[in-house]
Amino acid sequence: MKKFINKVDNILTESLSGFASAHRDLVTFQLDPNYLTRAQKAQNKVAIISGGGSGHEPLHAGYIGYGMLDAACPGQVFTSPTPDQMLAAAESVHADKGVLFIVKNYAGDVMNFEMASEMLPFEHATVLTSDDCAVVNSTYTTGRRGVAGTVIVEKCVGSLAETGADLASCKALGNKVNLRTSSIGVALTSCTVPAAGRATFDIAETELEMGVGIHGEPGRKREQMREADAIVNDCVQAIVTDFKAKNLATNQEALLLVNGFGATPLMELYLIYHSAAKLLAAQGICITRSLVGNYTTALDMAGASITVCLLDDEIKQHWDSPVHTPALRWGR
Amino acid sequence: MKKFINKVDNILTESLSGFASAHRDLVTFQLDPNYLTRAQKAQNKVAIISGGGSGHEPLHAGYIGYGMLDAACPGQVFTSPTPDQMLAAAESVHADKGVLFIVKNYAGDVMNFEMASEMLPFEHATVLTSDDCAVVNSTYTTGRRGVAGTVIVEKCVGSLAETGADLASCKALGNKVNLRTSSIGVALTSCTVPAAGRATFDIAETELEMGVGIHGEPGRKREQMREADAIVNDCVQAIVTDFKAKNLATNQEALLLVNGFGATPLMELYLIYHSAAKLLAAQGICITRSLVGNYTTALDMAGASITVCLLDDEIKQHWDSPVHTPALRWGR
Amino acid sequence: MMKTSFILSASLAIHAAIVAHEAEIESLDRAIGDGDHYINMKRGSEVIAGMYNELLALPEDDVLNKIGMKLLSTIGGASGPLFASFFMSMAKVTKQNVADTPLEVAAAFAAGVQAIMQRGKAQVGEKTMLDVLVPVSTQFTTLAAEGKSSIAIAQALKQTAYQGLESTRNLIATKGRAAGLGERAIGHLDAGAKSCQVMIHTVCDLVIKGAHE
Amino acid sequence: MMKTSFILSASLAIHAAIVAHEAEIESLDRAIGDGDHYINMKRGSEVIAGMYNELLALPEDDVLNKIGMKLLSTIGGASGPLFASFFMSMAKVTKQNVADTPLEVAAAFAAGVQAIMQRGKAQVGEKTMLDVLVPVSTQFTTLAAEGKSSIAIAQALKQTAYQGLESTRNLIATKGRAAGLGERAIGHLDAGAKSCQVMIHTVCDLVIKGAHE
Ligand SMILES: Nc1ncnc2c1ncn2[C@@H]1O[C@H](COP(=O)(O)OP(=O)(O)O)[C@@H](O)[C@H]1O
Ligand SMILES: Nc1ncnc2c1ncn2[C@@H]1O[C@H](COP(=O)(O)OP(=O)(O)O)[C@@H](O)[C@H]1O
Ligand SMILES: [Mg+2]
Ligand SMILES: [Mg+2]
Ligand SMILES: [Mg+2]
Ligand SMILES: [Mg+2]
Repeated sequence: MKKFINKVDNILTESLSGFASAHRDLVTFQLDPNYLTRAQKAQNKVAIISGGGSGHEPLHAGYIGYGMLDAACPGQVFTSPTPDQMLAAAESVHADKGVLFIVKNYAGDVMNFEMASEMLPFEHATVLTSDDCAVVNSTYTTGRRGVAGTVIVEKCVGSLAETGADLASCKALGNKVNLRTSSIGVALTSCTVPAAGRATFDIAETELEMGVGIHGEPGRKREQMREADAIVNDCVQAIVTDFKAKNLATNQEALLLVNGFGATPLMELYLIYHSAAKLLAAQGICITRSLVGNYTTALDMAGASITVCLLDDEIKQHWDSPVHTPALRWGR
Repeated sequence: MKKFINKVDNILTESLSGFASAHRDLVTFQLDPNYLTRAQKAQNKVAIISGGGSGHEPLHAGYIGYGMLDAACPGQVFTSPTPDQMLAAAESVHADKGVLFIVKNYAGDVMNFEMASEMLPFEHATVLTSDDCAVVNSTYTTGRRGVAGTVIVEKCVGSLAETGADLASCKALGNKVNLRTSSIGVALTSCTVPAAGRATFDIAETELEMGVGIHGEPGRKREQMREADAIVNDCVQAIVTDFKAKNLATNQEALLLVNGFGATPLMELYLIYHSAAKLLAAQGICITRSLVGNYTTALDMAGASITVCLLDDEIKQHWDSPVHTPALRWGR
Repeated sequence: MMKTSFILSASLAIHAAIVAHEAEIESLDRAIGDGDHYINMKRGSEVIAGMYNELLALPEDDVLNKIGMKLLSTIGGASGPLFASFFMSMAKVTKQNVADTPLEVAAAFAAGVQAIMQRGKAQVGEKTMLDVLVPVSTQFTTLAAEGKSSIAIAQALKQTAYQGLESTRNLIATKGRAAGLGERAIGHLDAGAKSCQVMIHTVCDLVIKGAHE
Repeated sequence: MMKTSFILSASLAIHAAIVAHEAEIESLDRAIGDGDHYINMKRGSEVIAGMYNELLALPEDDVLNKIGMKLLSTIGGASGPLFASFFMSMAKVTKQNVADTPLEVAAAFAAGVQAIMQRGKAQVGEKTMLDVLVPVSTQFTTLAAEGKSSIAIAQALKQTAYQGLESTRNLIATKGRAAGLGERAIGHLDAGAKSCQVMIHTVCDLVIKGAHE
């Protein structure tokens, strides 16, 4: 394992300190329990809080700021944060209109946010994101995982909250965006968790992992490496099948997010975008909003995920509205 | 080599097509000769054009748009573009106030832009960027290389051009920013040029390359891998020494750019930022502007560079001014 | 039986045992999870071991509750809230009824396991720590009700824990991260089940050793 | 001597020779450059080979100039403008004075090399293609002035090109990408020098073969 680190135990605090210092106009970092908030507390709005294991940067702390999150709770690498972090963050950003937690659907995240919610002394609600369509047999399991689509949920809900909307409306929009969003990921290499010091899985030069999450868990299937169009086609089919299974009409406008897992260059991400947009168009899905880059990563994994969000007027409005965070910024 | 590609020969056009389609509100892509321009031609300003080998994305096409470039000419991977691209781009974006080429100082780029300049039928000038302080013995060579500092030059010159300033002023500001900017890079792994199909150099788990450029060329020195603070300290010392050699006072405000080469996660880049800001402060350099992320990459190389730009009021003004490009956006 | 001093000795022994099993626990979560379970268990058990002096003078239920609260804010992940719920629930039962006899301890343990099931919404057979904890709890209660000695119970439970662990090998996971893997999880033991087996083994050994002294 | 048909045969032979030397050329630029020199040479020589029919009926100077222009817009990198300048400059000399005798060809070649030196602002000894081209050019002129036969000249130049290539091995680079490497460049041949040696070798063989036919 070769990484820019000092002591493994200090990675998080050193990195978060650097983050907070580089973006001190936007965010403030509190240590022990760890959480980050906007530098200027927002008033008269639902407080939007997210969190999860670290290693997915810029998720979630990179999305703190106007039009998106009020606070984020970073856990250890790939490990859900703990309830005391969420309580402290909620206490700090709560502005009398309640607290909305945006939580990726993993056992650990769900349980920790649940325990925090049970202790929370004010109005609150939770949106669970579950956009990963890789795990098909979902009745079998605790449900699908939340992956890169979470960024779209956070953007839209954050935008609505900024208008002064109430907690129930924010939650409803979050659920709607989540329902209309479907993702699938492909890994070409494993990532290396710093504390483990070695790759989570081994993979040959001729193989890929189809349907991976964002934690270096093996995917649904080990497959042969093949050309980009063939890989992307399988991803697009999985997404379209998922929309159909949810009875969502696919002949409509959509947002296409091509997300890098951390070690895949932009050149390849745009090539994937090119391929995906073409294949989606052939299915009647017309891409009118785009995001390409590293938005929900898995440390140093080479790979990418494709996310499609079926737009409607409300989602478009909240996607387009101004946002000003370290990792997503437009309109101001 | 595992990459998301179809045919090696088509990578560039497929990727650039994806890029242009994802950002069609901002850029337009012309094929054969290849160049990209703003989607809406700007009037009454010096046309700012850059270009260079591909593989450094988002450099340069990602910086096309309001407040930065008017056009960019992408060459083959790590290979300078050709004069016909530059001529066609200049022809397309020229708006009667002349053309300024911003060129990274490499033999190939310099000669190709030079030949284009010799054929250009209108007023033009060139700013050569040479911020890389790794090659110490510079009298020996054709001069230092242009690396990530180029982004700062493009941002500031682009901002000035937007005010209607003339060619000479734009060139002068570019030269000033370049003079006051110093960079050095460290690679932990090689990159893999797609057409070559294998890593440009081999490197052990216990080694790093100090003073690399952005093309997978070996650096100045193969060194032992060590903790981040020690690596960053050597980088900061090289930069400070460089400023002193240029007779630049270092007890002033500066911009700190921590740039990833493509495969290094944000978590590590922010850790480097944390370390660098501290070490620079100890040298009297106070960081008041920051940029952390993949801004000038070397395909899929793991590694990072540190760039410091000594600010003055003019540079600050042009760094802070609004910019709206695919890869850099603020203020609008 | 479950005195503060015993709980604290157990916490030290558990920390040592977790560290001793680093390679096994780590590789299991790496194979079908996300590779952090060992680190999580180490972080948790280390912090509790470090509370030794602070807890020494406190009553049993307080000790258990403080352990639960501390694990909740230390471990994170899936195992954090689960182990926290275990201890906090044991504490509640112990407060109402000091756990002195094996039957009382078994009841407290059962309450802890119940809390894990509720928090995780899981059952036996889903390839989780419950595949160790539930059979151990059932047998604990049975043997204690039959009036078996602590030492006999401890010996039996080591065996049961091991069988529970082995039972996870051929299961498809339907809870936790391995649930995304479908059939690929078959053939691998569950990491959380492994650390539970290690902890139960360790505590049972402590009981056996204590009874012999 | 330098008829259009010869130039075009040479362009086909050069393309084949470059491809045949892929591994050597590629690994040299990978060792102390950026690894693209083979790809650049292949792209350039392939495009020129493909212009065969289009160029066949044109006069020599036109052919040379068209080759130069095409290389300029095809190769890129450092070698693109250098080889382009070489051919465009040869074309100019050839236009003024059709290169028929060895001396005339040597003069055109010298003008080409001169153009490379001007464009690249480089001299012999900087670890570039010039370490092959300059001694070859000098000797070409000398031998032609001495009235040596084409075949004798070709045989000698192959040797000189090879020596020039070898001379780059122990140099520190002061031009091109390897200039960033300092002493680390020592021990490696220059990639551009290698492809020039290969091309000169190929063209000389063609001359020798043609003279024997
Ligand atoms: N819903 C659940 N109920 C019971 N145990 C669970 C549940 N989900 C996960 N586990 C247990 O937690 C273990 C994983 O813990 P850990 O690796 O620390 O957390 P994470 O899965 O968040 O990375 C699994 O091996 C499994 O035994
Ligand atoms: N200034 C120069 N003068 C002469 N030859 C040069 C000069 N700079 C580079 N070269 C030659 O060009 C070769 C590299 O060509 P190539 O790899 O195609 O371009 P790049 O260096 O831009 O990647 C070097 O090996 C060297 O022989
Ligand atoms: Mg985890
Ligand atoms: Mg090159
Ligand atoms: Mg885990
Ligand atoms: Mg090269």
